[in-house]
Amino acid sequence: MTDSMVEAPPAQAPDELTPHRRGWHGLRPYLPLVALAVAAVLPYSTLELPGVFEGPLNSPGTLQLLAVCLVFGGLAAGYDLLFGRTGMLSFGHALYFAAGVYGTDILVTRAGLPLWQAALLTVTGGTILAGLLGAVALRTAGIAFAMVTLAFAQVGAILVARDFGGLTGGEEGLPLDVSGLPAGLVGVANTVNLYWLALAYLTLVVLVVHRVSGSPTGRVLAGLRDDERRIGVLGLDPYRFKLVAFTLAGGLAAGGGVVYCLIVGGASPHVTSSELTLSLLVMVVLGGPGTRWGPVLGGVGYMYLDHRLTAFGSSDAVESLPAFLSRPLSQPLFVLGTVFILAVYFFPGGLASLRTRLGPLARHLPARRTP
Amino acid sequence: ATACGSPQDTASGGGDGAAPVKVGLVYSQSGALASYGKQYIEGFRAGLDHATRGTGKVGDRTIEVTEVDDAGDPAKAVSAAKDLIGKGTKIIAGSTSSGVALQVAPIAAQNKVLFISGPAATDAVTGANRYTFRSGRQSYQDVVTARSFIGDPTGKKVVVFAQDGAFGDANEAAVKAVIGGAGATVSSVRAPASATEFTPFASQIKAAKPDLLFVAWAGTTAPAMWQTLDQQGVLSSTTVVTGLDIRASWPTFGAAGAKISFLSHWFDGAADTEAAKAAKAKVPGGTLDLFHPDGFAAAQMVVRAVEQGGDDVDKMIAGLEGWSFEGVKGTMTIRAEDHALLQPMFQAKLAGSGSAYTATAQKSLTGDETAPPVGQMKG
Amino acid sequence: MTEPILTVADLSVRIAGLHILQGVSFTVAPTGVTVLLGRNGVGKTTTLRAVLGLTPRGGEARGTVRTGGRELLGRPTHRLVRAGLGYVPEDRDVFAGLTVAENLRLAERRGATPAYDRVFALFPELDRRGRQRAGSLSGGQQQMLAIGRVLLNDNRLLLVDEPTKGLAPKVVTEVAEVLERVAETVPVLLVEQNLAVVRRLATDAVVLSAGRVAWAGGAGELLGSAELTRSLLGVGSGEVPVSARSEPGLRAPQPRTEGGAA
Amino acid sequence: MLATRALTWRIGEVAIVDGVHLDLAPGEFLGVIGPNGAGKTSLFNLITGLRPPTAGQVLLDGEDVTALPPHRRARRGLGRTFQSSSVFGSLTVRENVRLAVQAHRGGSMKLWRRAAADRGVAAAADAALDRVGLHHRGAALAGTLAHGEKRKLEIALLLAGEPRVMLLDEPMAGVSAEDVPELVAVIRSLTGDSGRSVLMVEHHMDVILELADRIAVMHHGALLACDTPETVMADATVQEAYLGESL
Amino acid sequence: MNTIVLLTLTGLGLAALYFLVASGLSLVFGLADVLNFAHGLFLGVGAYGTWWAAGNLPGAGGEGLGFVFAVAFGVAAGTAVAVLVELVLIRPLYSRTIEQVLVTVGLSLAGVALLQATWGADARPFPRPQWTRQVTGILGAQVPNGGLLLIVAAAVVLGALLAFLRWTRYGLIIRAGVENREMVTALGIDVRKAFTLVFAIGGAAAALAGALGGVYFGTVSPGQGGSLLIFAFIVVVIGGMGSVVGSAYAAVAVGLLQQFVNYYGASGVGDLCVVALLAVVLLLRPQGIAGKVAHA
Ligand SMILES: Nc1ncnc2c1ncn2[C@@H]1O[C@H](COP(=O)(O)OP(=O)(O)OP(=O)(O)O)[C@@H](O)[C@H]1O
Ligand SMILES: Nc1ncnc2c1ncn2[C@@H]1O[C@H](COP(=O)(O)OP(=O)(O)OP(=O)(O)O)[C@@H](O)[C@H]1O
Ligand SMILES: [Mg+2]
Ligand SMILES: [Mg+2]
Repeated sequence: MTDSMVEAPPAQAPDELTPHRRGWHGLRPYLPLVALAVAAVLPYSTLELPGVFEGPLNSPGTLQLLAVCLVFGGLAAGYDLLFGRTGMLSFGHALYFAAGVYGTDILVTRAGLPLWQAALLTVTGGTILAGLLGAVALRTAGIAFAMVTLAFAQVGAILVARDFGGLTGGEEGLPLDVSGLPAGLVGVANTVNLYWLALAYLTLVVLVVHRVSGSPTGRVLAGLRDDERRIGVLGLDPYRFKLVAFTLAGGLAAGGGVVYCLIVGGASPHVTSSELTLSLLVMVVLGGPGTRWGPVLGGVGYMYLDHRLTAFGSSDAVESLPAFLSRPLSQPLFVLGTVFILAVYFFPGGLASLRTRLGPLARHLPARRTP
Repeated sequence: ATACGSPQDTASGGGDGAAPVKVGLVYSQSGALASYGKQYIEGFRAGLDHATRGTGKVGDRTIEVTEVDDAGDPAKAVSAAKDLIGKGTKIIAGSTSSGVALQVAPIAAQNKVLFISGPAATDAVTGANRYTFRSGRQSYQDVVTARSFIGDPTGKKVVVFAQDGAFGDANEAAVKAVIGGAGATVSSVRAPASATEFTPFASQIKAAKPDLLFVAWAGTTAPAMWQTLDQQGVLSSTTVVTGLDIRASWPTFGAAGAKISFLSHWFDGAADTEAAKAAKAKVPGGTLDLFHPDGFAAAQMVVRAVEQGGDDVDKMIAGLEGWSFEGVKGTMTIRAEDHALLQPMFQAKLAGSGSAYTATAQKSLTGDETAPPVGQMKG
Repeated sequence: MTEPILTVADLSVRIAGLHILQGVSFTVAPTGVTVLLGRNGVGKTTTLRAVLGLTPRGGEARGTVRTGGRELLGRPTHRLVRAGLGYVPEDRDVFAGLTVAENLRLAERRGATPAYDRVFALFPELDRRGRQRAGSLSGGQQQMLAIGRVLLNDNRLLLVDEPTKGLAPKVVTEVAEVLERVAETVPVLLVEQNLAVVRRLATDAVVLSAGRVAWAGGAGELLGSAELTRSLLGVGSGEVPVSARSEPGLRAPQPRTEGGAA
Repeated sequence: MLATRALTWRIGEVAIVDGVHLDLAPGEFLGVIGPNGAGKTSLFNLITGLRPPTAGQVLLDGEDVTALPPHRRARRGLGRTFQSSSVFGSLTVRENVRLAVQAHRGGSMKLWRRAAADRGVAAAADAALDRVGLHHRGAALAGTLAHGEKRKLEIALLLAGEPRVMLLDEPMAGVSAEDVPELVAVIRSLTGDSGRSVLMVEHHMDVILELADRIAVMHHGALLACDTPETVMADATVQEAYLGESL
Repeated sequence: MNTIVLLTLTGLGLAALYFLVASGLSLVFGLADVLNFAHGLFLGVGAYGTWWAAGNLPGAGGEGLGFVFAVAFGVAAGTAVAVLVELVLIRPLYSRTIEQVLVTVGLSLAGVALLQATWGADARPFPRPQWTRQVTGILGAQVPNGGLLLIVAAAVVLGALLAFLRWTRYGLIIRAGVENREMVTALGIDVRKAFTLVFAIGGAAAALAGALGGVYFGTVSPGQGGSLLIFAFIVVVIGGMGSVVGSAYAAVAVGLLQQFVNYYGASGVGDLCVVALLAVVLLLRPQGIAGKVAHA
C-alpha cells in the first residue's frame, strides 16, 4: 500500500466525527459563532439589497421573510437528523411540525392558555406523539416506513380538514388570538423579535443536531444508516436508537411549529400537506444530507425561493418577456420545480458539497497543466 | 444607503398632503385561485378608474397600488401584509381565499391599518374586527338567496350537501339558521372534499327525498358530482339550488346545468347598473364575471376611505361605516355594526350547450332581503 | 510469439482523487490462463473492472486496453460483453431478488444457444435450485451461479475474479478443473489467491503491487523460484500456505489440546 | 459456554438446519466445515438471533437465549463476523471500530457527550486496528476498501467487542496469501487468553487444521460428526463429500 | 339490494381508476425503483393531450372514432413526455434514489405549473362520447357508463401489463437492473433501453388513465393528476411494490372500502379507513399483499 492512497477521501462521513485540520481551519469552529453574531445584529442594518429583498434589512417585511426562512432552516436540520444522519426516510415529518403549529394555536386561541404554557404543552405533546407513532411505524423499514409515516401524516391532514368541533378551522385555518400574547410578539413593529425567536430556534436545533450526531449515540445512528443488522450484532438495539432519533426530531419539529405559529400569526392546513414533507426532503437534499450546514442552507434557500418567486413571477422583467417564456415564469412553482431539477445536476451532493467539490478542482487544475 | 438603523423602524405614512396614498393588494396571482384573483384585480382597476373619474387620484393624491401574490398561502399573505405595513401602507385589500382573509384580518387590527377583504366568502370575516371590511358577499347571503326558491319553508324537508370542512360547516349552519329557522327540517349529507366518486352520497340524498337540496361544493370535482347527481336522478326529483360559479365552469355542468336553480353573486348581465356598464367598458374582454364586482367595490371603498380619512385610519373607518354606494351589483351598504356588506343577490338559470352557455337572471333580491343577522364586532 | 488477445498499456485509474492504478501494462496470451496476483488492495479487481469499462462513477480510467487492434477503453460494457468478454465478479453479484433460473436466463445472449447442459453438469446444484431466490443461496452456491452464468455462453476472453473464494475444497478442485478445460479453448485472465489453484492453472503471471506491475512473466518461472515467490507473494516456494486440501499426514499441525477441548 | 439443542430451521418442507446439538466449551476452538449450502451460515444466524429457529434452543452459559433479539445476545458476549462483509460503508474504518468498542462498553444513550472525546474508546479501537494490520487505512471510508481489507475490518469489529464467544464465518475468504499467516495468528490469539471460545467456519483446511481443537462437519443441515481433526479428516464420508480429490 | 349493486359497481369503477393510475406507477416504482412523483404530470399530459386533440386535430373529436383518435393522441403525448423525461432527467440518476425523488418532485411542480400557465387553472369541459354520460340499468341500479368504461379499460391494461412482464425478457432485465445495473451490463445487456421502455409503458398507462379520468370527471384541470396520485400511491404500496396484480387487488379493496364506508359510515371516514388499511397492511406485511418476501 502506498501512502499516497491512504489520504482520506472526500468524506460524506459526519464531519463532527473527524477531527478538524489545522491551519486557518483552526478558526473554523468559530465561524458559526461569527455567523450567529452577524445574524443577530442584522436587524440593525438598513442595508438595501434591491432584488434580493423588498425593503432594507431591518424592514418588517424582510425580517418576516428571514424569520420564516430560519424556522425552515431549523426544521430541515431537524429532519436531517432522521434522514441524513440515521437514514430513515420519513414522509410524515410535517405532522409534528403541524402539531406544533396547531397545538399552540388551539391552546392559545381556543383554550386561552398563556403562551409559555401552550408552548411547553405543545412541544411535550408533539414529542410524545412522535414517540408513540414512531414506536408503531418503526416496526417497518425502508419504503414501508416512509409510507406508514405518510399515512399517519395523512390522518393528521384529514383531521385538521374535518374541523372537529370547529377546533382547527378546517381549510380556512385558525388565526392566532394575540390578545393574551406578550406585547413584544404582536404587531409589525415587533417583527424583529419574531426574527430573533426564529434565530434562537435555528441555533438550538443546529446545536442539538450537532451535539447529538457528534455524540456516541450519533455514531450509532450513522451506523444504523449503513447496516442495521450489524448494529444489532454489535449489541445495540437498533429499534431503541431509531426511536430516540425519531422522537427527538419530532420534538424539534414541534418546537419549530410553535415558533412558526407565532411568526405567521395562525395556522393553516398548508402545514399538514404531504407537499410540506416532500419539500423538507427537497430542502435536505438540496442542501446536502448529513452535513452540518447543508440542510440549514437548503431550508433557508427553499423558503426564500418559495416566498420570493411570487414576486419574481410578477416582476416587470418577467412580464416583458415573450408570452411563451413569461407565462411559465410567472408561475412560481414552475420556477421552483425547475430550480430543484437544475440543482440536482449542478450540485450533486447538495450545496454543502460545493466546497469539497470545488476544493480538489482548484488544486488539480494547475497540477494538470504542468506535465 | 446608511448601514445602521433601529430594528423597530417602520416607515411612517406620508404626512405630506400631496404624497401618494399607498394601497396594498394581496391576492392570488398564481395557485389554484389565480383566475378569481385575475377577475378581482381587473375589477379593482376598473373600479379605481370609475371612482376617481379616470384620474387615479383622490384630490391631488395619487393612489399608488402595490400588488403582491400570495399564491393562496396565508403564510405568504401575512408576510406580504407585514412588508406592506412596514413600508407605511395604510390600506390592504385582496384576499382571494378565506384562509388568507382570516389570517390577514388580525394583522390589520394589530397594526391599525384598514383591511378590505376580497372574494373570500367566509362569514367569519364579517365582524372580525373594526379594521376589517369586505367587498364581496358572504356565505350567509348565498343561503338567504337559496331560501327564496322554496317560498314558505314551513314543513318542508331541506337537505344540505356540502363538503367537509369550514366552508361546508358554514353553509350547513347558515341553512339551518335561515331555512330551518323559518320552519323547515334541515338535514345534511357531507362528503370529503377529496371525494372522486359521488354515488354513495347521491343515494343518501335520494333516500332522504328532500323538497329542496342545497349544494355547497367548490373545487374541480364539482362536474363529476353534478353528473352523478343527475345520473342517479336527484336533479329531476327535487329542486336543487347551488351557487353559480365563474363562467369558465358553466360548460362543465353539461346537461345537469338546465336542471339546477342557481343563486348568484354575480354574472354578466345580472343587473344593468351604471357601475356595471363602467366596469364592462374597462375590463379586458368586455365580459364581467363572478368576482369583478368585488374588486370594483374594493376600489370604491378605498377611494371613499381616502376621501374621508386621508392618512387617518380611524377616520377611514368612520367614513366607511354605514356608507351606501352604487356598486356593480346595485346598491351596497356597509353595515356599521359588523361591517357586513349588504348587497343585491340573484336567482339565475343556465341554458345552452357545448361551450356556449348563457345565464339569465330570474329574480333579484335587495341587500336588505339578503342581510345576514347583525353580529358582534369581535376585536 | 503469437499476438496477445489483450494488451493493457499504461492503464491508470483514479477514483475519488485516489490514484489506484498507476500505469499498469501487461498482456494476456491468446491461450492458457494469465493470472493476476498481489496482496489485498493492490488493484487487481480495479484492473479487471477497468478493462470491462466498469470504473465507478466519479472515477476515470486512462491508458489503452486493446484486443486485436481495437481499443476497448471507453466502449460501453454491454457491447464488450456481447463481443465475447465474460466476467465473473469478485463479490459474485448475483441478482438476489431473482431466482436462480432467472439469473441464468438473464445471462443468455441473443443469437446464441445457451449451454445449460455444460453449466448443470458442472453445478448440478444450480439445476436443483432453479426456483430458489439467489439471495437465499449459500455463499458458495452464489459463487457457483456467478461462474455458471459466464459458462452459459461461448466467450473469447474470460475475466475471472477470485472464483474459488468461499468454495468447499471439493468444489474448488472442480472449478479449477472447469477453468482448466475452458482455458483450452478460451484464454482466461484470472485473479486468484489460492496458490494451489494458481499452480495448477496458470501459464503466465502478472504480479501487482501498489497499483503497478511488480513482475510479469511465465507462471512456472515465478512459482519455481523461491526468491521470487517470497519477495513478490510473501510466501516460500515450497510452502503452499493455502491449499485446497492439506494432507493431514504431510504437514499435520498437531491440534492443540491444551485449550480445554473435550 | 455456548450450546445448541436440537436447533432446527425449516423453510417450508426443507430443513436448512436440522436438529443440531453443539457444545462449545470455554476456551475451545471449534472449526465447522461442510459443503457449500450445508447450513453453516444459517446455523450462525440462528445462534446470533438474526433468524428465529423453527425448533430447538440456543443456550449461552447454560441460559436459554432463544427468544432474545440479536443485540441482547451480543451484550451477553456473543460476537460474529459475516461471510459477505457487512461494515459501515459510509463511516471511516476507524469510526467503524470505535462504534464497535463503544457498543461493547455500554450502549446507553449518550446524546450530549462528545464521542471523539472518549480517549478510552479511541485507544481500544486503534489497538484493534493494529492487530489486524489496518491502521494505515483508518481514515478511508470503509465502503471503498478492497475486498480483503474489508475481511480484516470485519475481524477488527469483532475484536473491538471483546466477545466471549466468537463466531467467524469464513474469515480467510479473499485474504491474500501473504496475509493469511498474520490473520491466523490474530485469530489464534483470540482463544489463547481468558478462555474465550471460537466457532469458525472456514473452507481453507490448513487454517482449520492449524487452529481447531475439534472440527464439526455439517451436511444437509445436520451435524455429521464433531471430533478431533485427525478423526474427522480420516472419515471417508468427509473425504468424499467435502474434500474431494487433492489438487 | 340495488344500493349494494350500485355501490359495488361504482366502487369497482373507482377502483379501476385507481388501478389505471397505480399500474404505471407500480411498474416504474417496482421495476425501475423510481418513486415517480411526476406520474401526475404524465396523467395531466394524457388528459390535456386528448382534450387538445379533440378540439384541434382534424379527424379527432368527442364522439366515436374521433374520440378514440383523440385518446390515442393523448396517450402518445404522455408516452413521449415520459420517454423524454427518462432520457434527459432520470437516466443520469439511476441508483441515486433520493435525487430521483427530488427531480420527479421538481418535475411534478414545474409540469403542473406549466400546464396551468398554458391552459389556465380552471377546469375545462372534457370531450367525451354522449354514451359515457348515460347510465345502464343493472339489477335495478343505475350504473354510470363512464365507470363501466373504466372497468373494461383497467382489465385490458392489467392483461397487457401481465403479458408484457410474462412473455418478454424486459421484466427480468429491469428487476435485475434495479438490484445491480452494472452487473446487468456485464452480462451484455443494454439496461438503459429497458428502463426507457418501462418509462414509456408507465407513461402510456398514466396518460390513458388521464384521458379516461377526464371522461370520468367530465373535466380536465392541471391539478387533477396530483390529487389522484396519493390514492394511487397507497394502492401501489398496499399491493406490494412492483406487483401489478397486487395493485389490482389493492385498488379493488380501496375502491370498495371507500365507497361502502362513505355510504354506511360518516363522511370522511372512508378516507381514514383507507389510510388505516395502509398502515395495518404495512405493519403486518411490510412488503404489501402481493409483495415478495423481504430480502434475507
Ligand atoms: N470506489 C472506490 N473508491 C475509493 N477507493 C477505491 C474504490 N474502489 C477501490 N478502491 C481502492 O482501490 C484499491 C484497490 O482495490 P481493488 O479492489 O482493485 O483491490 P484488489 O487488488 O482487488 O484487492 P483484494 O485482493 O482485496 O480483492 C483499494 O485500496 C481500494 O480501497
Ligand atoms: N430463505 C431461503 N430460502 C430457501 N433456501 C434457503 C434460504 N436461506 C438459505 N437457504 C438454503 O439453505 C442452505 C444453507 O445455506 P447456508 O448459507 O447456511 O450455507 P453455508 O453452509 O454457509 O454454505 P457456504 O459454505 O456456501 O457459505 C443453502 O442451500 C441455501 O440455499
Ligand atoms: Mg479484488
Ligand atoms: Mg456460508
